[in-house]
Amino acid sequence: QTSYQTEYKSTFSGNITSMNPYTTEALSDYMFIANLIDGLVETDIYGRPVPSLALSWESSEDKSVWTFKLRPDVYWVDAEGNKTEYQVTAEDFVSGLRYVADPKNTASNFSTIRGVIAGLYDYYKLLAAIDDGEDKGMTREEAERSFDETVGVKALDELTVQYTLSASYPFFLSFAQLDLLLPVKQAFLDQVGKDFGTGRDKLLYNGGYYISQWDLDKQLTFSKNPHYWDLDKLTLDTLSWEYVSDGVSRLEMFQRGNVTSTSLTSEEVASIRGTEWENYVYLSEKTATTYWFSFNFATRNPEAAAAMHNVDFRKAVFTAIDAVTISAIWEPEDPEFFTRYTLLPENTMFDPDGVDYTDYPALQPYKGQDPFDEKAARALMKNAVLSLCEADGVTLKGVEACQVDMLPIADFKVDGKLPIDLVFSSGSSETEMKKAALVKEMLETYLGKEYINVILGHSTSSFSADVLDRGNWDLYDDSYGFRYADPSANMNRLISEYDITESSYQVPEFDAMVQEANSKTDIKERYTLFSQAEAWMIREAYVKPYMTGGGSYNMTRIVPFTEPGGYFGMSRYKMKGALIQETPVTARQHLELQQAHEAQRALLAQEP
Amino acid sequence: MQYQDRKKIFSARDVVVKFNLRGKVLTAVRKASLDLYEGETLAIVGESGSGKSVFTKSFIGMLDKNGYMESGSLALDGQEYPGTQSEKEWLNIRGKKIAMVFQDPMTSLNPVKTVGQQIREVITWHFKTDKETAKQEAIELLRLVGIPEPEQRYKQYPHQFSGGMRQRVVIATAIACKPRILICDEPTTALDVTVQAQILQLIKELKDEFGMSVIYITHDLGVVAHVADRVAVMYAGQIIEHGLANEIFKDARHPYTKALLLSLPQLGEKGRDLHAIKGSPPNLYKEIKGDAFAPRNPEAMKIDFLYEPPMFQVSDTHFAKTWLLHAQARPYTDALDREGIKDTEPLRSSRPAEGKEPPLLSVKNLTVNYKLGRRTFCAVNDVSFDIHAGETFSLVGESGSGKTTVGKAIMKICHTNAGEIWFQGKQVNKKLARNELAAYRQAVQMIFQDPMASLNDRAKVEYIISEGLYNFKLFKKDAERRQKVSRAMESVGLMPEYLTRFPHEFSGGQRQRIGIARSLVVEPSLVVADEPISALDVSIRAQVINLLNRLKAEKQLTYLFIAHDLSVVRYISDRIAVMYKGRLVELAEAEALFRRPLHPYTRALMDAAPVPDPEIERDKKVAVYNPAAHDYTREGPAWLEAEPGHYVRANRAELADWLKITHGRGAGV
Amino acid sequence: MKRYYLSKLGQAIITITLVVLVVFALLRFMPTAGYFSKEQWKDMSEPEKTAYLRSLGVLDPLLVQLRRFVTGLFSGDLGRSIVMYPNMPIASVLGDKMAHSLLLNLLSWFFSALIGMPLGLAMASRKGGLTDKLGTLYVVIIRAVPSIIIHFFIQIYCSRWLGLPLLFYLEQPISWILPILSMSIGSIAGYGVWLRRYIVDEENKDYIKFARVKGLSQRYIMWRHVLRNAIVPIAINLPADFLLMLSGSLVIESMYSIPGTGGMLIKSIKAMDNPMVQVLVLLYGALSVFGVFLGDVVVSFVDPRIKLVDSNG
Amino acid sequence: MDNYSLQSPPFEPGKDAVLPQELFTRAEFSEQAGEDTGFTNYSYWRSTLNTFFKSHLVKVIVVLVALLVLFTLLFPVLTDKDPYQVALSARKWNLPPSAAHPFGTDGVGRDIWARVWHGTRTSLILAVAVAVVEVGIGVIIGAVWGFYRKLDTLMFAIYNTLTNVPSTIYLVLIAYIMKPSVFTIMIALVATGWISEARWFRSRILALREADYNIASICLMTPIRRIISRNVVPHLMSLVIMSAALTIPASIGSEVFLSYIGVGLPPDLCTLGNLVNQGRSAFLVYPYQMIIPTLILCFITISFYVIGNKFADASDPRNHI
Ligand SMILES: Nc1ncnc2c1ncn2[C@@H]1O[C@H](COP(=O)(O)OP(=O)(O)OP(=O)(O)O)[C@@H](O)[C@H]1O
Ligand SMILES: Nc1ncnc2c1ncn2[C@@H]1O[C@H](COP(=O)(O)OP(=O)(O)OP(=O)(O)O)[C@@H](O)[C@H]1O
Ligand SMILES: [Mg+2]
Ligand SMILES: [Mg+2]
Repeated sequence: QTSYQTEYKSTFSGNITSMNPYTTEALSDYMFIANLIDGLVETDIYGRPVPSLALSWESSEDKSVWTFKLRPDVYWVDAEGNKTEYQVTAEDFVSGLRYVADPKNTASNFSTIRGVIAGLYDYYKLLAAIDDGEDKGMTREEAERSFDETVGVKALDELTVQYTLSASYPFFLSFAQLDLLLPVKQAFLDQVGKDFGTGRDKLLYNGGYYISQWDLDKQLTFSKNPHYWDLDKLTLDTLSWEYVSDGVSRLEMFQRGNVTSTSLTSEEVASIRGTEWENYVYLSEKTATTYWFSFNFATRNPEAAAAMHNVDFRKAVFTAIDAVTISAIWEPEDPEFFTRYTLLPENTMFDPDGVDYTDYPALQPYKGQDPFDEKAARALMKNAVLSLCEADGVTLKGVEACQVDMLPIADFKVDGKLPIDLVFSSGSSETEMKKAALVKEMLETYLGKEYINVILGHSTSSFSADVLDRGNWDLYDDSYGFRYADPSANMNRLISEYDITESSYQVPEFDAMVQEANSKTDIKERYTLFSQAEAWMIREAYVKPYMTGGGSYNMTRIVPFTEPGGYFGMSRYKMKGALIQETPVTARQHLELQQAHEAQRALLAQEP
Repeated sequence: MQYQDRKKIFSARDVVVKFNLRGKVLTAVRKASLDLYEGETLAIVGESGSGKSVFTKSFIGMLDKNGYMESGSLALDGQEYPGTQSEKEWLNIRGKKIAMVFQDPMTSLNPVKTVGQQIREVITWHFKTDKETAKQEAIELLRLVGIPEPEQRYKQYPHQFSGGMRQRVVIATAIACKPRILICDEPTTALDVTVQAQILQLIKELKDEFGMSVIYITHDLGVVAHVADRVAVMYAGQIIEHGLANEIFKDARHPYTKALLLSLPQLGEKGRDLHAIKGSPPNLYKEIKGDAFAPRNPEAMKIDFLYEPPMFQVSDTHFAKTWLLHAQARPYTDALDREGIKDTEPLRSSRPAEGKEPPLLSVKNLTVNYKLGRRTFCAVNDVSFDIHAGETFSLVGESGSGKTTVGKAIMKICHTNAGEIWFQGKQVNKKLARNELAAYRQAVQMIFQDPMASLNDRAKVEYIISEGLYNFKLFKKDAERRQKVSRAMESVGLMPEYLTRFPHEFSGGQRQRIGIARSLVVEPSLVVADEPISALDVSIRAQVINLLNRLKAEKQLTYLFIAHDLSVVRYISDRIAVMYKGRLVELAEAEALFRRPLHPYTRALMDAAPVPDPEIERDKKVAVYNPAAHDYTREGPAWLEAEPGHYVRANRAELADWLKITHGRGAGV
Repeated sequence: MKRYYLSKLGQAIITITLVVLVVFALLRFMPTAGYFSKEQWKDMSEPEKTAYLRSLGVLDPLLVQLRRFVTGLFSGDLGRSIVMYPNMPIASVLGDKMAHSLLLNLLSWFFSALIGMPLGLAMASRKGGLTDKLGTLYVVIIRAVPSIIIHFFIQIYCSRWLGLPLLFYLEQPISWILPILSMSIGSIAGYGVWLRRYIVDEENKDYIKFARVKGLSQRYIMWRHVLRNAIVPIAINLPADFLLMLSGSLVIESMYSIPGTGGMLIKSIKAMDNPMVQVLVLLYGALSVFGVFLGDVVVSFVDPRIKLVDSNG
Repeated sequence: MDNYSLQSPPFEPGKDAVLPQELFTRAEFSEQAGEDTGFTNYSYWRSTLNTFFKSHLVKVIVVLVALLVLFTLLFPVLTDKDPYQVALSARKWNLPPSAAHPFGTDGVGRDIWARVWHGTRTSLILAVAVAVVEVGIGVIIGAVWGFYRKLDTLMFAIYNTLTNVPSTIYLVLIAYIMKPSVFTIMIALVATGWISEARWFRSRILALREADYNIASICLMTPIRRIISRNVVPHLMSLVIMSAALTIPASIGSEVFLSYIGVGLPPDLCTLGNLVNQGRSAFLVYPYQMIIPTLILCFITISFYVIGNKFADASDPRNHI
């Protein structure tokens, strides 16, 4: 039999901000938390929910009340790997949510669940208002005490926890894997106070590992938790991360055997071409994140504002964007690999018949169909110009010449005539700037410089402050992760009211469609309605999805598909069951294992 | 003693020293030769830049890196040593056989090592003596050079010593290895006259004690008369005349030496111009043809412009390098003798009308304090005097006595802490209105000490002279300004063509004259001249003094003349005030003061001033002024009138004593 | 003397207070939107945003914030980081990091003095010679080429040619070589060129000429007279150099992944981690002011002329 | 004075003892000639320039820099190559140097030749502007500061504060207030640099201020303004030139550093700093993308550094006699 290594070695860049499970931001933080603390449910290697701390669960008829039975005899361990007096109980899950619900604790991702659990958001707003000094007729203590009655979480007994939801959520199990629903021991929390999660002894562990070493900004080592409930499945003894700030050295480190796996930039891939290392490079799976373009309907740039309300103009712009060329920045060899023309990811949601959401008929014209078309774009642009301009063909209707102040990213004059000035805002990382340069070139080449003039605005410090807060953009490039297994995860965020893109658009048709879709508990029905809404959004050119997230060149020594799978929650970051081989995985090996894995999954999907 | 009988211990022959300077070659010493006899003091005199330092430095291989001895030979005790030795070989000569003392005692000692260490290291280095013995020797040396409490002083750092003391330490270091020859390169220029006299005395004593020969470099003929057995005169890189001190002073043959001696203000007669040497010393970059002095010598012969004269022998010990000594020059010299020394022109007198009119400037109880860190230092302390229109009023005193500060206070470029200054009936040391200030500034002008520093090198002479005209708007049309400027140039003896030149193209004397033109073009009535000649070469001092005197008469000026050199002061001034540590100690008519100096400080100052006459100087004893000698316990000092117009700071008792001592005493000169 | 120390201390405190106040005020000009990442900004509702800002302590009035900072300082509490290391006590974060920076800087300082000083000496004593020319070439390149480029090449090529680790590990002294080399390469040039300059300056002084006239050898003069004086101006800066080592080196520490303090300031400014910025500014300000002060003290030992009296500029 | 022809042989005593008697008569005396013996036609600037250009290295560098400056300034006129022209076909990206693209193309097909020269141009203009403004302000403020003792307290407070506040703070703030641009970065660099220049010039001016010629000007009631402009600043001219020359490599270095930490400059602008930093990430695969701008940058910085130092040597009054 092949022998496997028992140590996982990796790197991190940027600083590890905190080990507080509720305030994690970066993906790397999930990697840590997931291996330190278990939640109710996790996923198997195919991404299916399986019991973790919850042994079993049931839901009410309308899927709005969920009750979890906990595994007995699980204890929290401390930073030395010793079992503490604290057992994992139902109350710990209540404490977790109570922690999250307190605005003082600034839990990240709160938005994901704030509307899901009954009473949670109201409770949050109540405390926030009190903190703001508003008179709500009670003290903060009184308000805090109201948690048990008002928020939909309850410890029914020591090992039973029940969540009451604000509506029907058939897919609540994917919420149950979120960081926000992790348990915490109140007694410990009270003891460490503000220090919670700031040091290895400022945290209790119930997951596969505990932090055995933490040198700030240098080294992080996890050791196997000897009291873990699923000890047999832990194939690795230690997980360690080392701080590396420069991309160049990470590849070198992999080659020297200092890290278990690494991702590579396309330049790095080119640099090892022709060496033995070439054989190990494979493209990692795409993630559920989708990139899209959207407009700012509330822009201060009058030319763009006028043009934007013209659907032909929007379509022209979106048709002129060549997604394949853009993704060539990452993957010059096989750029099509990354393209995605639907808002929601494929291969993530299946209806009971095993049909992929993106294969629903409404999305047929879009999935896999590159909308880029030079000629069509030009024609659309001409159409748009016809209706946008006065008879002279250059003066835009109702647009005054003025100075547009989009400082600190741009500052320019518009003359109210063609070409239409359009500000494209982006960050200042190298790839973002390359992308921006390409987009500008595409729009101006394919639509014609006489019609459009793209002004690039790069935010160098904080995108939120430079661009979002001030509305300093006409067009920008946005991306979203996908947090739970239902189309609503993204569609709900696109309605006029929610306006996650900050686009300030009014799309009553879409709003209505989404509202209707939300009301359905039947998955097929839901999917049909959501897919129609999505198609509408794309057709009316409010958003243009064009690329997937994730998916990068990788080299690894981890045998593929030995770790938990799935697209949501924390489980997929667990190293439970991972096998690490001596030599890097070859692309061939990867491909074979992938095919086997997919075949197996398809098979399992057929099972009732 | 017959000089020929003395042993010759050192000789330099035909030394040529050149410097590479920014791509050009400068010849600093041109075939200079020199002999040194055992036990003698040889003084080398010559003005700044004549090559005295470079010549002597070449004896011990101390030329700057860009300099080299091109030819010539050096011999010590009859043994020749080439001038281009390796650094290592020089070490056997330096310190041990030939030692040298530099001009500035302030910078000659390493500031971070104790005085003792610096003396001791020479001894241990050369004789490998053990530390303890060397230390004892060093202390002994300190005692020898007259440093009190040498054991304590041994452990102190140079900055804890005064200038004179430091020079003593330097001398102690130099003689630590009992060298055969001690070269003193202007060791007293940076010191006060009173201290200078002491150092000269010390060198004399040490010479006898150690049996050394001393080469003494100076440009001060008075000092020469004091120390020298033999004198060598240097001009433009050559020794042009040398001989025993008496021979040089009484029977100089080279026209330059003669002119130099004649031009000394000590010999000047009040009311007459001094004998001045015209022109300025030559530029060493250029090739010098013939006799270097010829262009400045109105009596030069044609041959002087053509051929360099050889060294002619006058007596056994007296040599001079001038064609005048050539046999064929006899007729010419005879003719010159018949002409005799031309008398200088008499000056138009501008003696003020005595006492009637109110004084032009009146200083009353002036006090100026400077802040030094947290302490205040009183630079001028309760000084009062009047200056009458048309007179030359001099202020003398040692360095640091506050003379310049008084001048600055009058010029309103320095604050006053107490007292009043009145000018033409108006108090001026307060805030003046703009037009009042302008009127005052125009009426009172200043002439500075250092001609190198007092002209802005980046402006043309024309601008420099016009500056005042612009500021006081003294012209209507530009042509008028130009005319005034040209006239000013002419009045100081410079050609108006020079107006477009920059100051650095002029020699020191010329620059000083430009400075004078700048001050006088605005037609002031009072001129404060702060040591206007002390930074000038000896050969051109007389020019400037004459110029000042002449302009005074022409333009009805009044001078406040600041100096530390009594000889000049006596010649130039009507009244003299003596300053000591911020206070006036004596004030009198010039002649009265010299006839009967009362205050012991004044007397010390007069004694210390060297006189260019070896006979007087040779056995002069210098009295040192000791401020502790006053007995002010019973009665404090006051400003007393000893004789009409002769004031002195004293109490009654001591004044009576002084009057007794000085009764009938004649002037020193 | 005591008065002198006190007045210097007073000046230092005033300077630092001014600096801290200025920085404090400047930081509050930053738009609060900068505290949100793009995702947070979009995901968070208004009450969430407000709550977040409140928890960071940036919504309070300026004076309240200032008082909090100052009272914290006086009770010995440097506060907690808000963005970079949320809730971590700044003192403990900096403590660990400074140890790293100090270790490497000390070594590199030692190393550069060890090489730089003899280099300067060699250049000065063979002025105009080959050593001098090569040394000058080195100095010119180090001074003129932006250091980032130099460090980059050192990391890439030296690690390859010498087979040295690419990153820094505390346990592996061999991995210290490259960072120390990078850090020293500039200061070697610094020490070399300054020492050379000072030696040459000293050599032109009269007392050196006088020492030569005394017949002492060039070597003796160099060691016993020139060096002692030439060191004085270098000694003035030593304490400040030494103290500022605690501030680490941005580029090198980031290249070799050294968990030091280098770049902390820049990162925390960009992250708008106000408490962190304030503490760092306070610290660095205090270090440099104190360093200058110590420099005066050191020099008063080396140079007997200097008694500690007031002097400005 | 040359009444006698130069052809006459030099006299050697002894060789021929009898000389024409005519020579032993009085020569014509001219006071003018006497004055002129001391005349040197030395000029500070001429002497400085002579020494400066004595070195062949300097000659070569000055010529090369002049050519470079001329070329980069004229570059937009000489060619219409657009440094921002992106290629829409991925096949034109990252091309190695060729005839069409002498320095190759970058990650989105922009011509590195054009980018490099535009970058050099921008960086040079920036550096020169910073040098001129910074040194200009430094001289003026330094002069005023030097002449008015009363300003000491204020200026030292400003100096201490400015030098103790890390410049990054201003940079980030300025970047918030203003659009990142060459102008912004210039302001930022000047904002942090002027005070040191001012202090440096102040110390020079303190030495000059007490000079007698300034006191003479005060006695003649020359206004301070004119004393500064006519007496003081001309003496500082060589220092001004030197520190301007030395500020140029420093500014370019700062620009590289600032673009490294990503502050101040528009990140898509062609400047040497941006080009070098962008080239860095691709260095292993496409080394030319970094090496070419780096070489040019090093050439410029080294040249100006050498020019500054050589000029400092040549103009140092201590080397003039
Ligand atoms: N290192 C040097 N480089 C170039 N020229 C020099 C150097 N040292 C001296 N000179 C020149 O050599 C000439 C003679 O100088 P030297 O110092 O011997 O004059 P001096 O007679 O001693 O004058 P002083 O009375 O001013 O000391 C001067 O013109 C001077 O400029
Ligand atoms: N600006 C100043 N600050 C502090 N002390 C000063 C200042 N100017 C002069 N002094 C001191 O005041 C005293 C008198 O100086 P002043 O220049 O008036 O003397 P002086 O008689 O002209 O001397 P010298 O003959 O050397 O020119 C000196 O001890 C000097 O050190
Ligand atoms: Mg001399
Ligand atoms: Mg004086």
